[in-house]
Amino acid sequence: MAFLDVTNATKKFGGFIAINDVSFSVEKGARHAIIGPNGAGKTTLFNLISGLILPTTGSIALEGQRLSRMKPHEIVRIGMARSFQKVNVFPRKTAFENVQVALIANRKLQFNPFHAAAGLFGDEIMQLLEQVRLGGDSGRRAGELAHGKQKQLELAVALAAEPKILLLDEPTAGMSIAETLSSIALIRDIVQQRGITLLFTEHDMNVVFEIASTISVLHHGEIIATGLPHEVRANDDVQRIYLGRE
Amino acid sequence: MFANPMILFIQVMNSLSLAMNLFIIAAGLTLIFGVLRIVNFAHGAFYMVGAYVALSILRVTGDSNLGFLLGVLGAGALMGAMAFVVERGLLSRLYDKEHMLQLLFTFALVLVIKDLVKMIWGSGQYSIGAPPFLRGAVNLGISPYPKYALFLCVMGPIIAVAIWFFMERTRWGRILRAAREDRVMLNALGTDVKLVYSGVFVTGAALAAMGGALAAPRSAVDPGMDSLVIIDAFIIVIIGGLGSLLGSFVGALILGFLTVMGSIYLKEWVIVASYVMMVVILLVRPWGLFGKADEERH
Amino acid sequence: QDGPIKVGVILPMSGGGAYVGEGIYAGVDLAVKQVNEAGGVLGRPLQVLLRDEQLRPDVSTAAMRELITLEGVQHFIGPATSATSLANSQIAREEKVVNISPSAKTEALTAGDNLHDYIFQLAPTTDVDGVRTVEVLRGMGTESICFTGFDYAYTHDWFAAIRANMGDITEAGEFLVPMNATDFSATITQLLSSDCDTIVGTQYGGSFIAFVKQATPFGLFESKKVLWGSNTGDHAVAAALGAELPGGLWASAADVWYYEGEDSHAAYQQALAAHQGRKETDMWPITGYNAVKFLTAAIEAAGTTEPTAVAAALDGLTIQTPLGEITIDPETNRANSPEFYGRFEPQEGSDVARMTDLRLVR
Amino acid sequence: MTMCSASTWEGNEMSLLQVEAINVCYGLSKVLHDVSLKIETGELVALVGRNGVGKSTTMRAIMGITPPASGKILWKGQPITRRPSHLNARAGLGYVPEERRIFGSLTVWENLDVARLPPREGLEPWTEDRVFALFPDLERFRNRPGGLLSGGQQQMLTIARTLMGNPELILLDEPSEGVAPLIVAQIGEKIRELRDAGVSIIMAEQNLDFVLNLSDRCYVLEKGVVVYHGTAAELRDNKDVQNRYLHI
Amino acid sequence: MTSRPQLIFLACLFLALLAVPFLGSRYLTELAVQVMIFSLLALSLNILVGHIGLVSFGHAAFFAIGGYATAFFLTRWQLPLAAAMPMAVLLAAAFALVIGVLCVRLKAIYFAMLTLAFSMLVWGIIIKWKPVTGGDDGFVGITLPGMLASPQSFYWFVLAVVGASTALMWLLSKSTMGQIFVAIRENETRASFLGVNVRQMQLIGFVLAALFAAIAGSLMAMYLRGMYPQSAFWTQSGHIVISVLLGGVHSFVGPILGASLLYLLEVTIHQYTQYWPLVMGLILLLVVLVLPEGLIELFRKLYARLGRK
Ligand SMILES: Nc1ncnc2c1ncn2[C@@H]1O[C@H](COP(=O)(O)OP(=O)(O)OP(=O)(O)O)[C@@H](O)[C@H]1O
Ligand SMILES: Nc1ncnc2c1ncn2[C@@H]1O[C@H](COP(=O)(O)OP(=O)(O)OP(=O)(O)O)[C@@H](O)[C@H]1O
Ligand SMILES: [Mg+2]
Ligand SMILES: [Mg+2]
Repeated sequence: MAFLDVTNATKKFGGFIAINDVSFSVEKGARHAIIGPNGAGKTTLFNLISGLILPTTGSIALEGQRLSRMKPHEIVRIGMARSFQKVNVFPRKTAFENVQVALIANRKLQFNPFHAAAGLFGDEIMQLLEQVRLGGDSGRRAGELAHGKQKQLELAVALAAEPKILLLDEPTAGMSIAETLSSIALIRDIVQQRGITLLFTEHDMNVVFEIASTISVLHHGEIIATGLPHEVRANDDVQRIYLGRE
Repeated sequence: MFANPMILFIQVMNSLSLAMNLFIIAAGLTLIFGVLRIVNFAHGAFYMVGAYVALSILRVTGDSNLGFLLGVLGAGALMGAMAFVVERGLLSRLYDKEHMLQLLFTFALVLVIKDLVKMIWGSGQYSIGAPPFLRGAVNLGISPYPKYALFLCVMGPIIAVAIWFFMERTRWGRILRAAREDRVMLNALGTDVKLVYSGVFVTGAALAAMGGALAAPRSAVDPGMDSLVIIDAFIIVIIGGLGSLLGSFVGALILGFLTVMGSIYLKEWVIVASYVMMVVILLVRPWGLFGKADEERH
Repeated sequence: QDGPIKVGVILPMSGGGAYVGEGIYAGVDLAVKQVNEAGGVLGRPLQVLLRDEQLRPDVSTAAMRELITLEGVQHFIGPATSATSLANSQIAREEKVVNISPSAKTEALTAGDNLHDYIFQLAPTTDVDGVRTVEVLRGMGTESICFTGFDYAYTHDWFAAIRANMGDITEAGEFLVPMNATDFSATITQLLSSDCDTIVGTQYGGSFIAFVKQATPFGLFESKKVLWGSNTGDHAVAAALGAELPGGLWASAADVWYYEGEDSHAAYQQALAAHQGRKETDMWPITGYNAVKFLTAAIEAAGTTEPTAVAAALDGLTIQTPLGEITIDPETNRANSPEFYGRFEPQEGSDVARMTDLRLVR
Repeated sequence: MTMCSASTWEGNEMSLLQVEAINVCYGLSKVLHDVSLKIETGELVALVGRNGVGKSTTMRAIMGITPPASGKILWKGQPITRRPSHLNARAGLGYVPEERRIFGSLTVWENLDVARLPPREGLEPWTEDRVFALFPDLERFRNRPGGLLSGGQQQMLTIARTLMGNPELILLDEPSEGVAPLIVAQIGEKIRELRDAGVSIIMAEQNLDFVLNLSDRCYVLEKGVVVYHGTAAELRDNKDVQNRYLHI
Repeated sequence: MTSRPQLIFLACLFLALLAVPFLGSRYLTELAVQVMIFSLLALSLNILVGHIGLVSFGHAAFFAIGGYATAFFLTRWQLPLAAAMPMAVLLAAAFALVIGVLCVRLKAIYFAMLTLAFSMLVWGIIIKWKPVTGGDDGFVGITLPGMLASPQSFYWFVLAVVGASTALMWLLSKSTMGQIFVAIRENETRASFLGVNVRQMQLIGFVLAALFAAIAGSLMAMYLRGMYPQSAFWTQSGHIVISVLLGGVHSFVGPILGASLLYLLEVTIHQYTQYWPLVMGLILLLVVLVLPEGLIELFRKLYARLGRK
């Protein structure tokens, strides 16, 4: 039993098979990348794992515990956090509050109607924002941040949930080169320091090869290759259908 | 009652004509609701204005078939023109503001319109007769049945098909559906969204007014007529599913049958029947019968 | 204390009930004008403060309290309906102010616990109506009745009163619809297939009009005799329906402008016609008119505006009204107001039907 | 490093699009400061810069979605400042937003259909077939609601949709975001083809290789100000500017 | 809007209300009672609308249940106020729990309409259950405890209850729970992926809102000496929504401003013209067009100006 086990997962949308009998596992502490062409099913796979949608057949387990019938918030409770491909923040809340909400939920303070929220967890939040280079934007509304900065915020929010396993869907898409580089460093460092297991997708191969310890390639809803980064890079099929001339 | 097929037949006809009467009223609401996402409280007021305008036109033309036709069309035209002024002058300023402000706006509109109607036409009751060729009853073989009710049974589907065709089979309809989702983007793609919005609001208002004129021969024209229909219209639109025309049609049928059959079997308790039905439908289908879940992908 | 005597008038002035409020108010206004032109009461003019009750007890009580606390009003006319009158009567009791209800017909207003020294009911109650109605029904040759109407207090009370008095007349069924119903076709079909010769109904105002328009093409009025309550004899109803009003409909009204029985009535109608700018007036003004006349007579009699004294003066007070003498029973605080009963028939030279065989029932 | 002010660019000849010293505010905060740029017919101009420097805002201002508070925008010499965006679209501007803004409940085909505008003289008109030839993936999903497409598929649909308006100038905001490498390369080629067909393009992009390979000229923005401008080749060689405004 | 100016405003308001009975006008005292009750009602709805982002069109149901239950317990069962009022409020909360479980599964307008349907069911039952509710005539004649019989003492009672409720809601709005509520309004999906059980939190909010609405209803029944079916009708719910919108949903004090203005307008325009709907409609139109964020915007501008001086 690995840390995360996906066993024969299939997801059909109507007649369309988005995920086709996919099985793979991620070891504890691994940094596993899922790559593949657009529409391969990466986001769908993440949605299955994180409980947003239910698999048609198959099962998913975290540390042996079946996730398949759990609600997203229950899955989060047992230690999974995720970011989204399309930015998904609290638009009218400030960047500071966005992270704060994550911490409140994480510390189960949502049931307390008398615990004042103002400034709560201030240092912790600012530290996280600094790490994603949003220190200067902490007081701005998330919805008013530029697209790339919202992606950075997305990352901070996911990290604030203090997960055992982190799912990042194209974490650096839309980020500038500078931010991408620092995000790579941040993700790698935090994941290593805290012993977080990482599962991520990304189309920027620099990011993938910088971070990933193992890679799976998804194509038409099926895993066509899994291995160490250099193995996958050398795989002919991957070259042909995904990387193109490189 | 089932022992007597003739009575059953009449009650079924009663249900149908009520349903179509309700559908005609709700059609404009569906349209405005569906595209502009505005909960138009003023729909009932538009409906009432339509009936009053038709009344005034009929006073001029005298009681005739042509007069009735002019009354219905005139109600639609006049209400449409007023809606245009209101939309362009006031409502259009609110589209990119806080969404629920539009609710407040239509609420204010109800107050203003109702009082203006009272100032113009007074607080008394009036009546519009059915046009001469639709008076009395016609023999349906099994039993005689009021002509005007039959007329509504025909008008309902005609209006439904016309709107359906427009929405689902024309490019205009596609544009309306796109406008519902992202106004700014559609505008940037070359559609004059302001015009589209005006058009929808005007059409919806005109439909409401014509509904008022068409319903008048079965009801009174008085200052309370709006509040009697508005809630039924909302029930229909909601159980059918937001913005779904087919849904509204089916919703109207359900409410029509429920009201008629309910008043036979449930007697006065029919008062809660429509709400129980609404609760049940929404619990089983949270987006209404024909509504689509606002699914979002991330 | 000088200055005008303030009279609080609380009536429905907006929405579906506005026609009632405006009608009653016209009568109030006329009477107040007459009183003031004649030098006022105790040498002081009357001043009317009008508020809209919106047919809502919470609104009507709030208006009453506002008038009491802000304006110092001690005499009230209104509200128009049973529910609002009941609610306001509680305030009248608590605040010890005179409250004359011109039009509410509910028994409850002046029965049992609800009766107190400050509330006076001018309109005949449903019990009185019941007795009078059965009398009319007998005259119509009714043998069996179907009841229909809105499911609310007035309907239940009136029907109960009819049942209590109808003796050998049989009941063939009761078909109620909820308040606010707009479609009566199901009921109409049931009535048609029922085994009765007479229909007694209570839909009022716009709903009565709707009922008639939906029932006529079914031939309901040709196959049954019909008697309607809820002041359907009001000329406004006939005027609204015009030629669509079914001939032969029996109804009652507090007043009809074409009644020619008494000189006092003719004078009143003349004044009202001048006041409203039309000859064919509605029935509601008489109720407001009489209310003001009772109030002023009582103040005169008491020699003071002090509410307790005025209330005491109203007990057993008899005044001359356009419809003859009316007395308030000191025990029940109810007036013995008469009402017209008649049968609508089309009029030559007019679109608007009038009640014939008109009887002023006391 | 060259600082470019508006005056530098006031030539005699009329450019396709000229942006002259525009200032854009969101509420009280000003995010563009006297931004000037221009593009000639058939050119491919890139806007580069870090996150939040105002690239998208510049495009929205040109398109008329977020009108500038001051400054001028000229389209073929005619002022179009603060003109409603549907008129700009009809005049030949096409906008591909970074957030994609697909009409989720409309099918792929319907998304294309609502964006259809009359053909433009001198340009081969775009049809569904031509668009599908460009993005074969879309044809497969022609009847699928746009909202159900994958992120990258939506990106293609956004571009395709804009093409249906037969634009002469396309404002292309981060076209390579979320797109697989193979497709990025393909999109690059398509962009080049478009330009060769006479369509002008203003592109905002984070992928520097992509930018430098494709564009004729580049504007570098920093905090709402144009801080550098030059040809792609010049920028490629200018490590100073790259380090200062694009890298860490 | 930041907390400080709002707190200052609330404090000033409270001080002003403390002074009202000493002005010697019974009218003002009673008017203030009504304004306070309607403000409380609007505030309670804003827990749903402003915080959680659910617009209920059936909020009046809980107002009515609170009112009718208080009336019933006080008058029919002759319970002391200290028992009648809490029982009425708990009863409403229990109703809210049942209705809420079913309603919070729905989104946006469907939620609005389902709550409307439930409230109309409550209305229908009130109309038909004559022995308990008085039917369409309403529950007339409540026996008030002697110590509340005078307008003065009733005023102090209402001020205390409304003040305490407002303080509680203020704390709630500034608490971690309030922060999560707002997060749910902003983005349900994101909130659930932070480990928040969205349905559960919405239900908590729904019940809390109903609870405070029931307190308002209870006070209103005592003030009116009766309770009437119109209080459960959908127009009453609409009225509450309108007050909240008029004031502005994204602040704590907005609903207070909205409810107060709406009620004061209704009462005062009545006194001058029978065309009050027209005047009121025009004023509302003006507010909507000039202050699209609600009255709170005016407040904000005033504060900004004062701050600058
Ligand atoms: N709800 C749905 N209904 C129908 N089809 C869907 C649905 N969700 C996704 N799909 C389809 O499933 C396929 C996989 O989509 P998915 O979003 O998982 O791709 P992806 O690998 O994340 O792609 P990208 O790299 O472009 O983000 C796509 O073809 C998409 O159109
Ligand atoms: N709706 C808005 N309200 C307020 N400020 C905004 C809004 N949209 C953008 N901004 C601000 O304007 C500035 C420029 O944003 P813009 O989106 O143009 O940047 P960008 O260069 O496109 O960044 P990215 O590469 O991340 O997309 C940013 O500081 C951003 O926070
Ligand atoms: Mg994806
Ligand atoms: Mg951008």
